[in-house]
Amino acid sequence: MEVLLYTILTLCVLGVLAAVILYFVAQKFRVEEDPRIDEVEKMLPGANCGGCGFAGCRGMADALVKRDDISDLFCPVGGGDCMKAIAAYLGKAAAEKQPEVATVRCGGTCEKRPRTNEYNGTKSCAVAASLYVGETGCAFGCLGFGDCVAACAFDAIRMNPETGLPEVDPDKCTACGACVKACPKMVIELRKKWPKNRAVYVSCVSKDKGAVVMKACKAGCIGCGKCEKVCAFGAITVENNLAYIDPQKCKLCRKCVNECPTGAIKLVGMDPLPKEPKAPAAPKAAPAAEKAVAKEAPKAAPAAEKAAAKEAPKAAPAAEKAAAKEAPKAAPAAEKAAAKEAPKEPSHES
Amino acid sequence: MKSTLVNMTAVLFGITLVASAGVGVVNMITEEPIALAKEAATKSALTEVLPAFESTEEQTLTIDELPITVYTARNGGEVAGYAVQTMTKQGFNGVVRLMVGFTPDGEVVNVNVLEQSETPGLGTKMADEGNVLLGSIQGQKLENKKLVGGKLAVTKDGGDVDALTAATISSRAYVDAVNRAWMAYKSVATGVEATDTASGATHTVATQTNEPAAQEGGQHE
Amino acid sequence: MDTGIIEHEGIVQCAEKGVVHVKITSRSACGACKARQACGMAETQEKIVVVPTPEAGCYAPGEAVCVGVRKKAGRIAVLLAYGGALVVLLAALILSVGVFGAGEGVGVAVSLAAVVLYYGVLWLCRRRIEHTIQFTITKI
Amino acid sequence: MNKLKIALSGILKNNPTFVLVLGMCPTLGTTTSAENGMGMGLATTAVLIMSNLVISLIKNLIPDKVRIPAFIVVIASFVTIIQMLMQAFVPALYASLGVFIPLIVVNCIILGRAEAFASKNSPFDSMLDGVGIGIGFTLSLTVIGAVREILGSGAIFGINLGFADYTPLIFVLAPGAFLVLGYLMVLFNKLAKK
Amino acid sequence: MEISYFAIIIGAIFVNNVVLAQFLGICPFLGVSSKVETSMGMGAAVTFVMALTALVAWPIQTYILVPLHIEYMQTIVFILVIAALVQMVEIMLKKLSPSLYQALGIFLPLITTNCAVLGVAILMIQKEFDLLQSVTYSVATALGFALALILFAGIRERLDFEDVPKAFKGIPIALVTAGILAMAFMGFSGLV
Amino acid sequence: MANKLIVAPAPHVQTSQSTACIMRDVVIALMPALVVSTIVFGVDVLRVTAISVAACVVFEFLIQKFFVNGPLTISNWSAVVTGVLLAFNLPASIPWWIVVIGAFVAIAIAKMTFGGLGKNPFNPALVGRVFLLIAYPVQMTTWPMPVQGAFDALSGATPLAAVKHGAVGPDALGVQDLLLGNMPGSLGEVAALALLLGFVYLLWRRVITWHIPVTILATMALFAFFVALGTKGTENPALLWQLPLFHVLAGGAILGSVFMATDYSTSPMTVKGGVIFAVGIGVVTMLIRLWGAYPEGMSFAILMMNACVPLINKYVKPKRFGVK
Amino acid sequence: MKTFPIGGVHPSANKLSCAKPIEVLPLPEAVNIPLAQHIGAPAVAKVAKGDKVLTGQLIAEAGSFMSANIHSPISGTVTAVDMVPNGQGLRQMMITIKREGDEWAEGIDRSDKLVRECSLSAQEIIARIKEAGIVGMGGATFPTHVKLSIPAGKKAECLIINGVECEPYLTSDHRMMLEHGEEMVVGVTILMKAVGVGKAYIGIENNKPDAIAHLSKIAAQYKGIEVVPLKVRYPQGGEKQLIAAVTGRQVPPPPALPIDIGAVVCNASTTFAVYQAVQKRMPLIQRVVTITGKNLREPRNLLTRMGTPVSALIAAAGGLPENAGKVINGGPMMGRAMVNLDSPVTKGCSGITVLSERDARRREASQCIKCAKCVSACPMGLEPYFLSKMTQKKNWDELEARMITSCIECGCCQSTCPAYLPLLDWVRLGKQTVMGRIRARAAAAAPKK
Ligand SMILES: Cc1cc2nc3c(=O)[nH]c(=O)nc-3n(C[C@H](O)[C@H](O)[C@H](O)COP(=O)(O)O)c2cc1C
Ligand SMILES: Cc1cc2nc3c(=O)[nH]c(=O)nc-3n(C[C@H](O)[C@H](O)[C@H](O)COP(=O)(O)O)c2cc1C
Ligand SMILES: Cc1cc2nc3c(=O)[nH]c(=O)nc-3n(C[C@H](O)[C@H](O)[C@H](O)COP(=O)(O)O)c2cc1C
Ligand SMILES: Cc1cc2nc3c(=O)[nH]c(=O)nc-3n(C[C@H](O)[C@H](O)[C@H](O)CO)c2cc1C
Ligand code: SF4
Ligand code: SF4
Ligand code: SF4
Ligand code: SF4
Ligand code: FES
Repeated sequence: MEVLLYTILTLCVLGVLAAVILYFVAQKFRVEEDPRIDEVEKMLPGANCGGCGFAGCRGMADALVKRDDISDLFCPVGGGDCMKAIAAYLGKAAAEKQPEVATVRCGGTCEKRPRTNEYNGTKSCAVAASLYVGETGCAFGCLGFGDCVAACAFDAIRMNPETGLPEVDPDKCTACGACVKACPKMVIELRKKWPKNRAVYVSCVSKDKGAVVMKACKAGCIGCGKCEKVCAFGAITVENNLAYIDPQKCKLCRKCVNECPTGAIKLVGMDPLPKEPKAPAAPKAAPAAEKAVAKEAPKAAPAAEKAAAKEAPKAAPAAEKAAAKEAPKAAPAAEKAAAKEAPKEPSHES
Repeated sequence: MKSTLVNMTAVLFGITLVASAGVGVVNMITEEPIALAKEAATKSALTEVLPAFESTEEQTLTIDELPITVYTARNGGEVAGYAVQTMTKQGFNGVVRLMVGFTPDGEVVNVNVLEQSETPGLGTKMADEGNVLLGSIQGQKLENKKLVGGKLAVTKDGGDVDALTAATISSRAYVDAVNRAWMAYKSVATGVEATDTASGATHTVATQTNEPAAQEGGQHE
Repeated sequence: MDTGIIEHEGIVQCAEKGVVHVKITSRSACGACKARQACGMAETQEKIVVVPTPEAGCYAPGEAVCVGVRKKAGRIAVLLAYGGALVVLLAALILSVGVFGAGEGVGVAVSLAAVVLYYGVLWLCRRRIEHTIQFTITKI
Repeated sequence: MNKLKIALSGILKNNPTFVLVLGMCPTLGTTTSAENGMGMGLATTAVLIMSNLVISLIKNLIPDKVRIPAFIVVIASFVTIIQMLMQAFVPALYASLGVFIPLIVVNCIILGRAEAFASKNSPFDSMLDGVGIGIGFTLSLTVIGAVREILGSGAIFGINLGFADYTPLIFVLAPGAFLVLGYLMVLFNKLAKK
Repeated sequence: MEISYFAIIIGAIFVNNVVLAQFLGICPFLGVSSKVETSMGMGAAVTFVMALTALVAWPIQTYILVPLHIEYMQTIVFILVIAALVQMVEIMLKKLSPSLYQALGIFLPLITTNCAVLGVAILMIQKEFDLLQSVTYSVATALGFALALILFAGIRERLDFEDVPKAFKGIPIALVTAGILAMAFMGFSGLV
Repeated sequence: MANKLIVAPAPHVQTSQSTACIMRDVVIALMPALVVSTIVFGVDVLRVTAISVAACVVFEFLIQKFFVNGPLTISNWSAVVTGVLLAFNLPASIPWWIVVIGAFVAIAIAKMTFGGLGKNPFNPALVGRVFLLIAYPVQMTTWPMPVQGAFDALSGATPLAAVKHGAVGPDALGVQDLLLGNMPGSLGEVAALALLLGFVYLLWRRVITWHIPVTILATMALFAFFVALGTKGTENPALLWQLPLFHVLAGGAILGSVFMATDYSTSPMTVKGGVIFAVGIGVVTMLIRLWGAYPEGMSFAILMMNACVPLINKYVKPKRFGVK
Repeated sequence: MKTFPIGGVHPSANKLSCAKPIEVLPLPEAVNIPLAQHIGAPAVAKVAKGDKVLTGQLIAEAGSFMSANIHSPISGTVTAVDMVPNGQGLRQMMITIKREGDEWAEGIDRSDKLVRECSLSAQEIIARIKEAGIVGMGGATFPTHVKLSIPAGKKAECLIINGVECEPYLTSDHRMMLEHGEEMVVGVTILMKAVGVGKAYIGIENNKPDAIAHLSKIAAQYKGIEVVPLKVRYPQGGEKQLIAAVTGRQVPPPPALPIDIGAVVCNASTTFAVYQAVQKRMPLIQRVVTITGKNLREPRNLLTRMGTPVSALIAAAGGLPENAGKVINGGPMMGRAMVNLDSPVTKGCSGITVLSERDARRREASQCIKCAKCVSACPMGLEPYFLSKMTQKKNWDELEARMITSCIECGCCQSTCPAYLPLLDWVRLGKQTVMGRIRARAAAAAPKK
């Protein structure tokens, strides 16, 4: 019995002592962690990629819970849905970010851009770029050693061994921008991501003069300016012998695609406009463009057109195939959607 | 729940009260079984090395600075045998503790290994039933063995105790502990002033002392 | 080696005039453990570091930052807080029990007192300590 | 939450040993044989279930600031009780588990479950959680113990498998513990991924 | 029983290293950051905490638990006392110099040596050491912990550098390394 | 010009001493000892070595083929080196299956788990050996006698074990016996002279530098010298040179210091670091030999210092140009 | 015998053309003159398309302090000032001149007469050097007048002439020392005067005993000039290594410069160019270029006008052999592989090396075996295996702490690695990045002050 008494006594004294100490400790120290942080952390994808600007998902979760205004916080990996879910959980307004996707702006495939020498150094774009021009005559295009591929934490970018160019899987790409930073040639750009991964962009970054470009690569932009003229929305500008399509202004009308003599404008996820009957939505613009072209480069035009005619059918199925592989079901849907949207959008102009 | 000094203290007090009461009660319940279990352990160690007996009395002597306990087992007034709890620090990994049983006339009844931390598979064979070490001495009077300097020794050292394969160190330790037990037995049973195995100094006898148990890890030499 | 800075990620708790309060969470085995707050044996896992900086205004609560100390300062801190205390504790114990042969209970009391005393001395020198330890803060 | 799920998640998804990597000391220290591993696992499970139950019962009474010390007292009491019971009724097992029995008290699993689960859920759910996690822990410890026993002494649960002469002893020693756990962890994660 | 301090120290640091032979404090050993610098800091901190623990646990056992015959309360009492102790040290540090305290917070990983601290307290009582021996033992044990931790942090830095196979990254490779390290440490057996 | 020009950053010259070349040199350097060992212990030596090498190579091949991605690297001979060195650390009488287990541990656990050649922090052959030593102590400490044994005073114990247990003094073996390997022991440690021949070959081929081996042996000799000096009541002043000589020549001191402590991936990257490493090995070896439980401490000492190598590499930097 | 203290390697020398006297390469039909042939700001073109120019006429002027003048190497008409691919295929601004005869600008003394005396002051000497557009011809193309303008607060103590030519294959400095030793030594006296020192050393490796003997004989006639024979070891010609070998003093790590320990180093050919510029008013429009390679029909040392296409040199050596795999601007240790053989010879081009395909192709890299050969080979005492790996891991802070900026890109590490790892590929990238970060940090810190 005595032992029992001592037991109780000792422990109770200790307990009370602990309570008192803890009370004072607590007064001074403990920062309660909001249990919601755990929950939010669970809702985040857990990639710990740092794409959000925080050191890890937990940092982001902490910020999401702590800040009143979370509209400028965005997890590129989880995307809008994830942010919405978290915002709903926390009862705050989520960020609405325009989705973007990494886009490789080089069309210099192995067959279009002959190799002029053999690189035998470290297979790294950064190393090669600091050494010399690369294996082809083009001083601007993709080097093809895949620094971007190595940089991507989401396996969204792969080297296509046939073309020697990297290809982005738009469904996996989170637009974190790691590849953009990794590319020493600044070939990759984060561009607006259209529904169904459709896109129209100039797949070339060469600022060389047209003649030089043509010698080095059959797929390059020669800065002829035809596309600029045909675009009804002023989305295309030509500077330093290079055309650029502003993704914010572009409406995917596809007219420029048919104009480009070298096929440098790439069309993804859609059929090209039919060649013969000019696009009905812009009856005026087209002839004007034609005229302009005729005046500017009377000699080049037919040749270019021929080239384009040859190239276009080849390119289109390729694009289609790619799309088909990724989402066999989505393809027809995309077509339908395209059909619906196409007439609608151009009509804004009038 | 909000924390205030009062409710914190009160709750913790309550919990400790209940908890300690619970623990205390369990202790009261288990006290006896635990004591029994411990006793049973000693008992079984003794019974394993001794012929049947009724009661024991113990006395502790120090041989070579190591505490050795001798249990004199009696059947009524008659001595049934002696069990010696002996130890050595010369094991491969330090201390080895044995219980050695002698008949009143000095025959080794059995040896029980109480504690050892030898290498499994090598030195640990000393605890196996029917191992060569035990085989060499069981049922024999030690003075009839081939002695080296008045003591038992393994074959390698000129004696006739077979060593465990590839574990001569452990075997030597075993033999060392048995030697000590033998000394202790002799001193208690025959009243001969036992001499230390090494120094030859006479030892002190202290009956019923409560020497702390030996430590793990031997002394540095 | 001495120029290196040990950094720790944290979140700005609040910013006042001239100082930023940053909350840091220790990352170790326990960083991943759900019980990390619960671990009563440990130090508190979350600490507020008050970093004096003239640009306190630039920091908003919730922002992720890196606070750092020079490795040297970190080492000094460890030495003062634990190394010194350990030495004092052992010295007091060995002197009292080992050398002067005091009883063990006395030894305990003396050494505990010595540690408290040591911390007292540190407290007296706190100005100088505060001086040697400086923090850096960067946004991430 | 599905009750069964609560109990099962501890075995695979939240396996305390291979996934959460908690309570490594007993895991390494007591798994010299399948039996020891299982004994430790069961002892821990018992404490886990009881403490989960009690804590979820009293959770509403405890002020936040003394939550942790209160939990510790509860857990430590159960550990002591288990300790005494084992000492009384399975003294051999108690002896071979040694210092790791009192150390159950600092096993992060127990405090972790108390904090993460029991302090938020109903007593019955908490008990289930304790059972699930406990089974996960016990299973892992038994498996590790079994592997070490088979590799190291050619036996399982003390039953000699007949090749004891060929087995490397090292697996029942300290290095073997680390190696077995390391490779088992890789194996578990590979299998769990599939 | 007489046992030399030298034997206690060598035994606790090398022969029966806490982490590699006794399996205590594995969690921090595996989980602590792989920086050598911080491991050293942590080693110092743990050493102090352990010394203090021994200094407090020993008299509690000797002057309270044993005389009152409540040795079985050891676990509960020790854990509470140790927890309180660690907290007290922290309060003192914070009071005496906030920036010192903060620097520690940044510099050191967490001192969660639960297992090792409590384990050592229990073991030293089990071994029936006197006060000086107890403190020696726990300091040496902590040094052994620090040694293992620092060696390990070095190896971990190297492993980070080397890109070990993916399946083994993290804890598994740490365990394998610890296994080999434990093998190496077995060479010390018999040294005391 | 037939082909396209090749472009690469400078430098445009590469050494002809490839990894495989280096490893082959180590194997060549080990051959004299293999020959002597075969003479001493008989054809068992060749059996053990062949099994060990084959097992190492096969395990490395299988692991690279099925578990670890990346190019096959068995052609670089490193597994052969590991195989030979593992065999050199075993008694000639060892059963074949123990050799295979040792090879598995060396290659699978100590090498490939860490990513293979150059990434392992611990010496694979030694991990294999120590594993076996702890796992199969009986077989690993049962030494066959030399075929034409001149020396049976030790009756199957290695000289180190015999001296340690006080069965004989360090002078029991003549210097000649030690140099020529007429004593029980593991395959590779018996013939000091043959090993030294290998050392000279490695130096000549610039595979290793002298710093680590010489420092280890010097440290051990010095240590033994002071121990002899400290041994009170030495009636035998010859002990002052006998003990150091004995410790340097007996056991695995030379094998370990020349071939195993110099293993690239598990030794420091700088000369200064190497010296620290070597002193550590020497001291730990002697501590274990003189006061530990094991008669031989070389393997443990090397493994233990392997663990320190990352720290040494971190804190001991090469002498930088222009930095005082 | 003296040499530098740490590291170094012994690549096979392959000095195929060392016995070939300097010959004059026939004038090219057209030249391309890059505006950036030196470290620093590009020169500013002074001519436009259609302009007529004379040999030696200034066609581009130093763009800033750290820049150099450029003179026309031939006479003729400027046909373009435009972007032209250089040897690496990268677009560079160049002046293209079509040759018409060889009419020289006025005031240039083209005779061979040795002019010993120089009565100009230090300032005047430097001005003439600047005017002549002389840049370091040892490969670094650092504008020589900048190097000679000792900054305030520093003092030169000795001049060191770099006659080491440790690169395998190359022999242009060697021939220069043999054939223009007299002029060179006069150049040395001029340089000594320019930097105000009384002591000059000419460092020559002892695999060129003829040059050592020749220059020693000449130097004996002058006060304060000493020829220092050096043990053969690459990269002895590296500025810091040479200073250490000759004086025993080590230049501290960057940003310290040789002048911080009182040394000024000039290449042998640069010294000759200085002589010509100061005594003869001859601008830097030609240089000796070694065209060499094991499979080349005729390795030679050719006095070549700047801007001459490399292909012309190759043609003069018997054309590109069938099995040619690599054409290097410079030697095999530090030279740059070329893709465009029509690119011009520039001021820093001391040789063109042609390697066979077999020699050119790198062997397949495997894993680092931690042999530490790279560490012991590095003349700067760095840890190349570590730097290379850390660059791949992008751990810039660690790289900076491990002194990656000290790397002189000598290639010792890579050429000695038994695993054939591309160490320098990475180290170079890491060094560039770290230097960029240091500059950015300095720029960020600057405005605050
Ligand atoms: C891992 C290992 C463990 C060992 N354990 C023991 C042991 O427990 N007991 C022992 O006597 N010898 C042990 N030894 C062997 C001794 O080191 C020594 O070789 C042996 O006792 C002497 O050999 P012998 O018995 O053949 O004379 C062990 C050896 C090794 C390698
Ligand atoms: C800003 C700057 C100032 C320099 N000043 C001097 C100088 O005063 N004296 C000198 O000898 N070299 C000077 N140098 C040149 C370098 O030390 C070195 O000669 C040049 O980078 C080429 O070195 P290398 O030929 O060994 O590669 C300077 C370089 C720079 C970038
Ligand atoms: C690795 C290395 C090797 C060099 N080898 C030589 C050489 O052999 N001869 C030489 O004149 N310059 C060599 N240089 C260039 C010198 O460092 C230094 O720039 C030159 O001697 C300075 O003279 P300059 O400015 O007149 O060219 C080498 C540079 C480096 C980095
Ligand atoms: C000088 C030298 C010594 C070596 N020593 C060993 C050794 O002791 N053990 C071993 O397994 N491999 C050794 N190797 C082979 C190889 O380096 C070893 O397998 C690597 O440790 C594997 O990463 C050696 C290689 C060299 C060049
Ligand atoms: S790295 Fe590029 S491709 Fe990969 S997810 Fe980020 S933005 Fe997309
Ligand atoms: S896109 Fe850029 S980074 Fe990617 S392979 Fe091409 S050059 Fe390299
Ligand atoms: S290239 Fe740089 S790192 Fe390599 S050896 Fe030369 S100085 Fe050292
Ligand atoms: S020389 Fe090559 S293999 Fe050797 S350490 Fe350096 S990088 Fe590694
Ligand atoms: S530290 Fe021992 S279980 Fe975690």
